[in-house]
Amino acid sequence: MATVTFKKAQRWFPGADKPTVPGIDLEIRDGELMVLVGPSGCGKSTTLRMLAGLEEVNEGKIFIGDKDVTDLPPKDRDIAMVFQNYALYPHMSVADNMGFALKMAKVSPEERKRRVAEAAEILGLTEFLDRKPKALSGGQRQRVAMGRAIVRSPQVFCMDEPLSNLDAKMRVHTRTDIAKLQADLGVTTVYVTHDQVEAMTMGDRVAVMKDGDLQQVDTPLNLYDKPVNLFVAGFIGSPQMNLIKATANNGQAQIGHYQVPVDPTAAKRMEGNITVGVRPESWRIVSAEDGGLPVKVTVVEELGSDGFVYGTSDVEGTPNHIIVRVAGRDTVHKGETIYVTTDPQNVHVFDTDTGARLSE
Amino acid sequence: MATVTFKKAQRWFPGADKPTVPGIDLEIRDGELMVLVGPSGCGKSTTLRMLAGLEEVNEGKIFIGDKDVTDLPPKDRDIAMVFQNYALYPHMSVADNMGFALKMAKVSPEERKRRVAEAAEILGLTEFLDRKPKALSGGQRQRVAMGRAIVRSPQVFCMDEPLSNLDAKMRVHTRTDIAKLQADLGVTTVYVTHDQVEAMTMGDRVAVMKDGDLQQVDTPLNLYDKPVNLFVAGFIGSPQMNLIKATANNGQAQIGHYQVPVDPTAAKRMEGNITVGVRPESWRIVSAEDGGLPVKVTVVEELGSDGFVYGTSDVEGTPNHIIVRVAGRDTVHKGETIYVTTDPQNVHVFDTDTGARLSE
Amino acid sequence: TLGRPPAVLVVPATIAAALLVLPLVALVLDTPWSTFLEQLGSEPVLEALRLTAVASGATVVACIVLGTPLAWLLARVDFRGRAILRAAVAVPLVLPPVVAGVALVTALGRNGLVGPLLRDGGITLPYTTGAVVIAHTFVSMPFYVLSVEGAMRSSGERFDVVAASLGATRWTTFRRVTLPLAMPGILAGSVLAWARSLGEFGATITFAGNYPGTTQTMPSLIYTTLQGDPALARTLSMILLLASVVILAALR
Amino acid sequence: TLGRPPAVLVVPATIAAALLVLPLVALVLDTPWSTFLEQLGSEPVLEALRLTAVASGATVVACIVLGTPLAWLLARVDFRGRAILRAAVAVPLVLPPVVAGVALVTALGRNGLVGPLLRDGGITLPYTTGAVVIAHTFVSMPFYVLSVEGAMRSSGERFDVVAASLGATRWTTFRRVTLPLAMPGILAGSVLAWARSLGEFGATITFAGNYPGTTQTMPSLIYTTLQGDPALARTLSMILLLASVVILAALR
Repeated sequence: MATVTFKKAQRWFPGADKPTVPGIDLEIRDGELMVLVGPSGCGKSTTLRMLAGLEEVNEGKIFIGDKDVTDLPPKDRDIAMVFQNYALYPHMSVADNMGFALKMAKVSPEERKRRVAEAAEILGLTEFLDRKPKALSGGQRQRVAMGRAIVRSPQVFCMDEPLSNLDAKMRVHTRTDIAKLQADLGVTTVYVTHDQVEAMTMGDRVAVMKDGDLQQVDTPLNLYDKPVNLFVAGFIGSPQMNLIKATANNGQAQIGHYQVPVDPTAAKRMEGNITVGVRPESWRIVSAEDGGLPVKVTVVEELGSDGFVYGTSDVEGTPNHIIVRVAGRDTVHKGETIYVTTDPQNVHVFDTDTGARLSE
Repeated sequence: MATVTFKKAQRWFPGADKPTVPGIDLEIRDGELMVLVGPSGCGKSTTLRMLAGLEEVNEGKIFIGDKDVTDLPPKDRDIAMVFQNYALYPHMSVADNMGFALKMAKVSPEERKRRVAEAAEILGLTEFLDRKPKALSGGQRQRVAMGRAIVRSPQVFCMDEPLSNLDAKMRVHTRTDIAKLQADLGVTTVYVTHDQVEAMTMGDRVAVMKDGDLQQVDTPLNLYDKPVNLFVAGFIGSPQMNLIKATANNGQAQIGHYQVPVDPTAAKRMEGNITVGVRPESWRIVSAEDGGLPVKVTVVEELGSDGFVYGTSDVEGTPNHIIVRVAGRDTVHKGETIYVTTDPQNVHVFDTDTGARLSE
Repeated sequence: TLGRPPAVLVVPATIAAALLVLPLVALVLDTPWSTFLEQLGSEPVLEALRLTAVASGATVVACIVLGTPLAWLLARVDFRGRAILRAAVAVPLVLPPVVAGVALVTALGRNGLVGPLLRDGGITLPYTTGAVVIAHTFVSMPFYVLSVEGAMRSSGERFDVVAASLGATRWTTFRRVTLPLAMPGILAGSVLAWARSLGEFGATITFAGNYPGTTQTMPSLIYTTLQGDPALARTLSMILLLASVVILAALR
Repeated sequence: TLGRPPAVLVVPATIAAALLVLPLVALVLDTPWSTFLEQLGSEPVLEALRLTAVASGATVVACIVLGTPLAWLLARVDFRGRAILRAAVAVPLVLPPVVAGVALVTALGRNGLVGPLLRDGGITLPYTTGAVVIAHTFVSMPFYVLSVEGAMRSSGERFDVVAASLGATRWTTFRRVTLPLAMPGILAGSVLAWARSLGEFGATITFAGNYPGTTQTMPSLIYTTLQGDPALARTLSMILLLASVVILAALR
């Protein structure tokens, strides 16, 4: 177990006109589960592969604990990888797959058997130890891949989208299993995903990446409550935060005739073109007289537990798509116009040009 | 536009030991969006392909309006299919793809151009008409596939998982677009998906299938509120309904020491082994003295808008996994034991052996 | 970045590479380049070149005209005996060329199975240019059919299904959808068939013989020339080696 | 259920199928089955059979021992000139066999590029069984290497990457992971190489000649026999046809 430190680590693929990862600075604490999240092509996998030794580091350094691993081959880094497609060895039994690292380390067969059995017990794989991977379900394969990594007792787990080959229900189930297991084992873990729900639910902290650069490294709830810029605001949360163009004038934010309530910090800082962000669950439906933002309802989605109202708010010729989460049933219908408002503490104000957060 | 009627339509693949669809009876109303949903292999796609004429009907009949189409080849059924992978013709421009059906129908080039332009306008594809499909994004391709079907002005749209090739965010966006478009056009639509969220949000009515048989055909909210059996109860809703084994005794349902509040109908009907279903959002957290069901918390997921508490309730030696949706933040922590209860109208009681619903 | 490749693998790999590359290098080095064009002017060489061009061209045309429908049938129509037919079509792929020649003689030769029938119709095949084309088509068509069938299968039936649901007949679907989508396979298959035809030796010499002007294609001429005039044989070989390189480039 | 296949496709497909199947059927029908085993007992036939077995066996061994490392190098190691080497390895696939023979003569013949070197070392190749094996290996190895390389590429580097991250050296990874996963490709490649070797005619007769007992393999014997004893030629052809069918079955 150890910390992981990236010091301006750069990866520039030969022949590319710019680096995939220009230079990442990131400290991961001992025992922490750090999630790297971002859209495809943002450099999150490349960053993980640099840590694992599968990609060259062109500049900068990477440390595991106090040890500089920048130029070590993968086999000497004391890490274990779990891949999206698991890459279980189809010609080996589950037990041999899980014991592979111990065999490489020349651990005695008895000791190997003991440690494999131990891990299989934790993962509920005991009865499958003699099977070949192809005789397992997707979820079981995923656990074997986890087991193969656990048995090594590495200093760091590197997980590259380990849930993306599972179906939706299995994914929900497995992500809680992995989070629990990681917390129990206390092994420092770097987890890569493109799915913000996984990032939110699993990470002790989450690093949001875009175009090779870190945008924000924070706890899931801080990312949700205080996104530092427009990208993070739009990326975290589903359905996505309503982001609406507005104009700032003497500490007032206007969307057409609707005056957005903003916090004092934002009121002081904002100027010219701003973007106002409100999460779907932060809207309140008010009556027309209360002067809310008018929204013409185009679709109402009833999920049973919640409802989402999709509509457009026609302001200054540019229609804004608005999503409102409603608790009750059958309260809003297609074609109606509803009026919504919110409270200052739920409004995120951003500078439209720089994307930077202006609210507190 | 027309109704669609399946009359004991059967599909038995040559060489299979049982029919994939033993005999389906289903009436779809004029202009309705009917979703067929179920796990993979439940026969939903086969049912759709029978309607489209891509699978032989071994017994029974299928009508579109009053016309018996059971033995007609696909080209004479006046339907249009939209596939999961779109199957756009890579060697044709977007305009030629969309106009393909009109060309087959020997519509004049001017008329063809007009109708393609019209559909492109609706779908926001006007500027892409001269491009080849490979120059489009996933979402745009999906819309071209929709456009190719719309231009035909068929009596029935047949859609086979048209969103499953899109990423999560795009999918949320596109499903509201399709639902809106279908409502505007008013064309009877049969929509196949394995995703219960799509089914809930898009269907006027939803037909839940399992092993080739219809389980329940109802509106989304009725499926959510009154599932007719254990399968539907577990399939609809995410995270899934808590289904807990219990024993009925003189109108009382017991889970260990916890007495589940049940409605009078269920109280009268239930007997012996029953299964009690409670949706995650229907639990209330109460104090230990109030005699709720004790749940030991293993994982807390904070999604920002909601939180989910995962835990186990150890009853009679068999641990039940319990999921509770909580509104507040930071109220429940890993390792704690919380007590939860609910109200009779939120409790679904099922016969464990037959799976049938016993509640009202 | 997985580490240096071990010598126990690099050494045999180098030997293998040398074995495959060295003869080609030797041929290029030893070709009499100074008299290259001059040598090509002689009558038998020109005749062989012409015959090779005609035979391989006719072979490719035969493959396209006859092989495309066969590939479609194998890829798209579910009929009894399809598996057997597909296997039978593949047999000439692994059949020794000389055996292919013997089989052709047995079927179409003067005393063969249908040879007398053809003769009664006024057609004599053996030892004619027609025999060369048939021999080439027999050995080349399987490459073409498997390539096109593969392309049609990989593009998948879903494109056809969409066309049918949009009102197209089967023939229209073939012309407007299946054929354009299989075009890469058709091109690759044609190049493969042409390559196979260009180098054909065993089946041709067995079934059609080695007569200058009617059945002596380039490989037969090279074989004939090697003992008497090795320099000319190398020149002619060089031409076919260049053609092979062009073919490989076209296949990429 | 998309409708009946149109005649305009079925008719040419039938002609193509007939052209490919008829000669095989004729060969089966015209083989003198009553004297089949008896004919196999003659000395030249036994010698040719023995030589074919030895040459094709040695070829397969050479392919496995030398070709597997080459395939690994092409699939897994990123070195300068890899693309060129991969193209060069594929050349013998499309090279006419006679040209392969000429290239081998030019490289290894008495007056060839390295022939004198070999002779100084006491090795004479042309017109020996060794020459047969080298000719067969030259034309067969590309099939083997491409098959194994394809298998190694399709199983993908991720298996190797996992092994490396679990502490395995490159050689251990090759033995324990890469090789077992490529086994289907190794088997298929061996069968392909064996098939190619079994039917080899052009390169062998050009480079090694056609001497009973030392270089006369089955195809050469069949070619030699056809004029004088067509019945025997058909019997021998039938053996190779059966071998081809077995090979095709093994490849499925």
